[in-house]
Amino acid sequence: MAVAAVRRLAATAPVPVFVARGGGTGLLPVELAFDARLRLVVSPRHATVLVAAGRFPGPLGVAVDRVHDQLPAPRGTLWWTADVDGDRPAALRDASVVTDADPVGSVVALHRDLCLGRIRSDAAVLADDPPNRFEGRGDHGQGGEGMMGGVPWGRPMAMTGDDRDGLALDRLPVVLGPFLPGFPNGLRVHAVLQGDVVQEAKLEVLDLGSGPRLDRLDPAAGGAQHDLRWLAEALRLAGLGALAVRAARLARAAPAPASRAALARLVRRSGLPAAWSGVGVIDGEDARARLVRRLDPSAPEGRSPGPSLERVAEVLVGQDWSDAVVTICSFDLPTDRAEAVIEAQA
Amino acid sequence: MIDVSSPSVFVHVSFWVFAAAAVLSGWRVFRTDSMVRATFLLLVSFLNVGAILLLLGGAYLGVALLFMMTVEMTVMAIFMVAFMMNPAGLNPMVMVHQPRLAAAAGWVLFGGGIVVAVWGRFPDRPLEPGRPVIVELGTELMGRSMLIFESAAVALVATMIGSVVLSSRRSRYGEAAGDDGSLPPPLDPVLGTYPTGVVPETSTDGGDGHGGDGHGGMH
Amino acid sequence: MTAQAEVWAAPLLTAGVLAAGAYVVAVLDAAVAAAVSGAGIGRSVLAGPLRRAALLVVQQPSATERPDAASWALAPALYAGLAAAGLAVIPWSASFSVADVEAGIVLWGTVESLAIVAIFLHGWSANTHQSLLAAYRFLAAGLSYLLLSMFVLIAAAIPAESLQLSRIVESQHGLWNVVRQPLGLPLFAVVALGSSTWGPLNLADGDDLSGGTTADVSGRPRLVWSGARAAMLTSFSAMAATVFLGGWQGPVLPGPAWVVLKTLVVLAALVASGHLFARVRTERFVTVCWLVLLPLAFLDLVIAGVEAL
Amino acid sequence: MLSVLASASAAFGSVLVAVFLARGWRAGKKGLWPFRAPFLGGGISETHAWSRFHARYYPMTLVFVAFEMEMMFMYPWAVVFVEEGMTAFADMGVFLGLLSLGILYAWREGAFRWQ
Repeated sequence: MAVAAVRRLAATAPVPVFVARGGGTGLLPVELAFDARLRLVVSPRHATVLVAAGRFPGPLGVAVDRVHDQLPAPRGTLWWTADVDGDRPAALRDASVVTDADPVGSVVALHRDLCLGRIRSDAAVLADDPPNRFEGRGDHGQGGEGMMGGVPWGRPMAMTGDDRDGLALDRLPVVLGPFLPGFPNGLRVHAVLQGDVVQEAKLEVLDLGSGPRLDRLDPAAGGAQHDLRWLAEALRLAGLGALAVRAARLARAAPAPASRAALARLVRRSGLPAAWSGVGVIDGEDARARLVRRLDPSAPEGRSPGPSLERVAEVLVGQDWSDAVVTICSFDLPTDRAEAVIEAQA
Repeated sequence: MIDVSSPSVFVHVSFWVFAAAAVLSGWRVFRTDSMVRATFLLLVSFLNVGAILLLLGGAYLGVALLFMMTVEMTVMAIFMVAFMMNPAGLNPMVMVHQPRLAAAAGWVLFGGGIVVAVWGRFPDRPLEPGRPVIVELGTELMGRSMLIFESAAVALVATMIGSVVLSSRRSRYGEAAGDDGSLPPPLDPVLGTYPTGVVPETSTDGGDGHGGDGHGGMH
Repeated sequence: MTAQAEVWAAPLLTAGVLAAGAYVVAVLDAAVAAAVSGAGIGRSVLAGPLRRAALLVVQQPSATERPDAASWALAPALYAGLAAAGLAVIPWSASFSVADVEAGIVLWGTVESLAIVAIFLHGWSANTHQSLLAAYRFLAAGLSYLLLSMFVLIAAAIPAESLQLSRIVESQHGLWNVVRQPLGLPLFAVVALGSSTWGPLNLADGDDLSGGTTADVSGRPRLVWSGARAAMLTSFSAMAATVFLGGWQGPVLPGPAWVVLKTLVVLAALVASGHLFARVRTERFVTVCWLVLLPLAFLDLVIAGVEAL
Repeated sequence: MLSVLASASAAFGSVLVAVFLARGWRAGKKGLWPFRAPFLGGGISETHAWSRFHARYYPMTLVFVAFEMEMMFMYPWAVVFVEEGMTAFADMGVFLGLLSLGILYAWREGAFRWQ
């Protein structure tokens, strides 16, 4: 009785959605933040619905499978794509498909059905195996000898490496992305972290496929629209969720210059430019400069081609991971954009 | 706040609860295999001792102990995790060095404590309730103990400077080592993927690959 | 109130105030967010927090490969308990407070430092990368802002000649500390935001680390954690109202009503700052804290000292 | 006494409530391996996150501990400030001067920067 009441209440909650952006969507899904019936969340652990937007060929599909299996029950998946004949990773095999411009209604319905128990929560798609075999070998089943040996609970422990301050502490090799906040579509970072600082970094763009696109920008307003979407993503990264919603709203329609200027004023007053100053400097330009350029409605923002991935990787080395994320976000790396923007840049 | 001269049943019960918790958590410090857990179990032990001080009427001393120990154990956790092998107890290990000697020393000290507790003579001068102990402490610090107080301040500044000298990068290597914040760290050819159980020989100034003191024994 | 009734009423009162406070924080947060985003404040701000809480109740709690399960479960509980312990030292009127202890502001300092432990443990115990990074960067900020709090509270204790909060309120008769020591309240607001990891100082649960210490937390544990954060913000607002805004003192209305009103004003300001100011960078915050805010706290103490002489 | 007891029980009570709510963790501790993997945005980690973590701000924490010890003298000092008058004021001057010295030195040595 009480449980049923709680479930009914939960069914009416704004739907926490985790969006995985694949190929052929650009930054379009950022605009979902505009709708009050949804809440875009930054971790699959906080979501009930996984919206996989775009194409997911090869390794990108594997990444979607991983994220899919990390959603807590009740969970459901929606494939939002213009290309239903494309690669369909395991996580999307039973997902309902949305091809129109507005998936919100389907998301809300899916959430409601999940909460009320009308449909079953998605099953896992990956095999239930630890990352490494470990049980049964070694003194304690850790799969090796000694205090640092073996692969306790399926993973080895990190090992030491030198650092510039003369200490030799643990280095963590990690593969981050592509579905992290602030990351452009398909970008993946192979990093070695020591503490919070990036010691080594390699950037890679996963195959985003080709075919029809979801995001068709108005070629006239194309640049501005894309910049507002980028701004929404950047503001969310900086903890300014409400301003991000505001930017997402403006991105949905060709905005009046006055409302863009009002947003720019709020962003300047938030201290975000100051917080980003000195971060990710390439060619004498820091993240602050890149942000300020996009805030100005009159300037031809973001038209310069981004730096090469190798140069970005160089800048990441020596930064702490939070700053590295800001750096990656600030460049708006052209991994997957609407043709309108790319033409405007050319 | 607390009538120490005639403690109520609450005070008696609380004392035994806190005392038992202090001893238990102190014991667990040496039985856990995670550095973070060990540190914070030690903190729990200290917190219970602080609570006992409060029961004894040490209004300032008790709370000050809680405050101090909390931040100090937090800082200790940073260092314990940084320098101890197997910092989170992912593999089992024992937390004691030289267990026989430690056990013997422990029993001797415990016996000494018992002797003092049973045969020692304790002062019996309970404070009357409501005495302004904090004001008296302040007056003492401003009066007779001013010199002690000020020299403590000097000693602590020396501590601050000393700790910076010992720990900061620039102090250790001077300007010659460069102070560029983003100086790339020395690279290791392999992405940290050493075969499990193998200690990489990367030793330079910072001690050997597994953090100098090689804490704990193999289980 | 009889002694026996007090024993049972006090915890209920504390828990009730905190639960109400957490709800109010969620509503205020939604309202400010709606206003800033330009969506307009609708009726949904009142029911929204309950719906989201309900969703977290039915959601499966997450797991990681090898968490420190006990610490992971206990950290939110400890955090909530600390919010309650902090609230307990706040005097509601000239005659009533749950625990008006002699060393009140030192006890408050203990609450702040234990809150640092709780937040660190919450991030540490999951054994996942982003929460670990968040825990450590929070610790750097936490160990920096803690000193500010000690200075501004000591400054407030000077005119009161006591560490007891009721005496500090009495000392503000006629002139509130917010006027007498103008630097105190803004500096304490920094500590409040840090200790609740809120808004510009949300280093522990920031979106740039996929939710930081909550990156791998779902279901009821996340509900407890979010509730505890809001409760902590409430306790801090009540403390700010007591130490800097004259606590129960005010005309016409009874004392507790003034405490609640002033607490709400501080709460609204703190919550609004969360939507108007960007998150600080850890390293820059630490530098600013030690080199700018700490000297300001010295100055606050000197002002309080000169004023008291 | 009663008030202390009450506050302790208030704290303890809320802890109990919270523990009850957090009980879900026990149930969630066992899950499928893919569910339990750390969230890295679809990426993977070769090792456990727990490690000998290089907290680069450690010189700052040492300065903090020394600083904080000194601060504990200031609470009783504040209580008698009005009573003692100029003595206490001069004392504070010495105190803050010494502390500033320590901070300035630490700053010169870069104890508050780590990148």
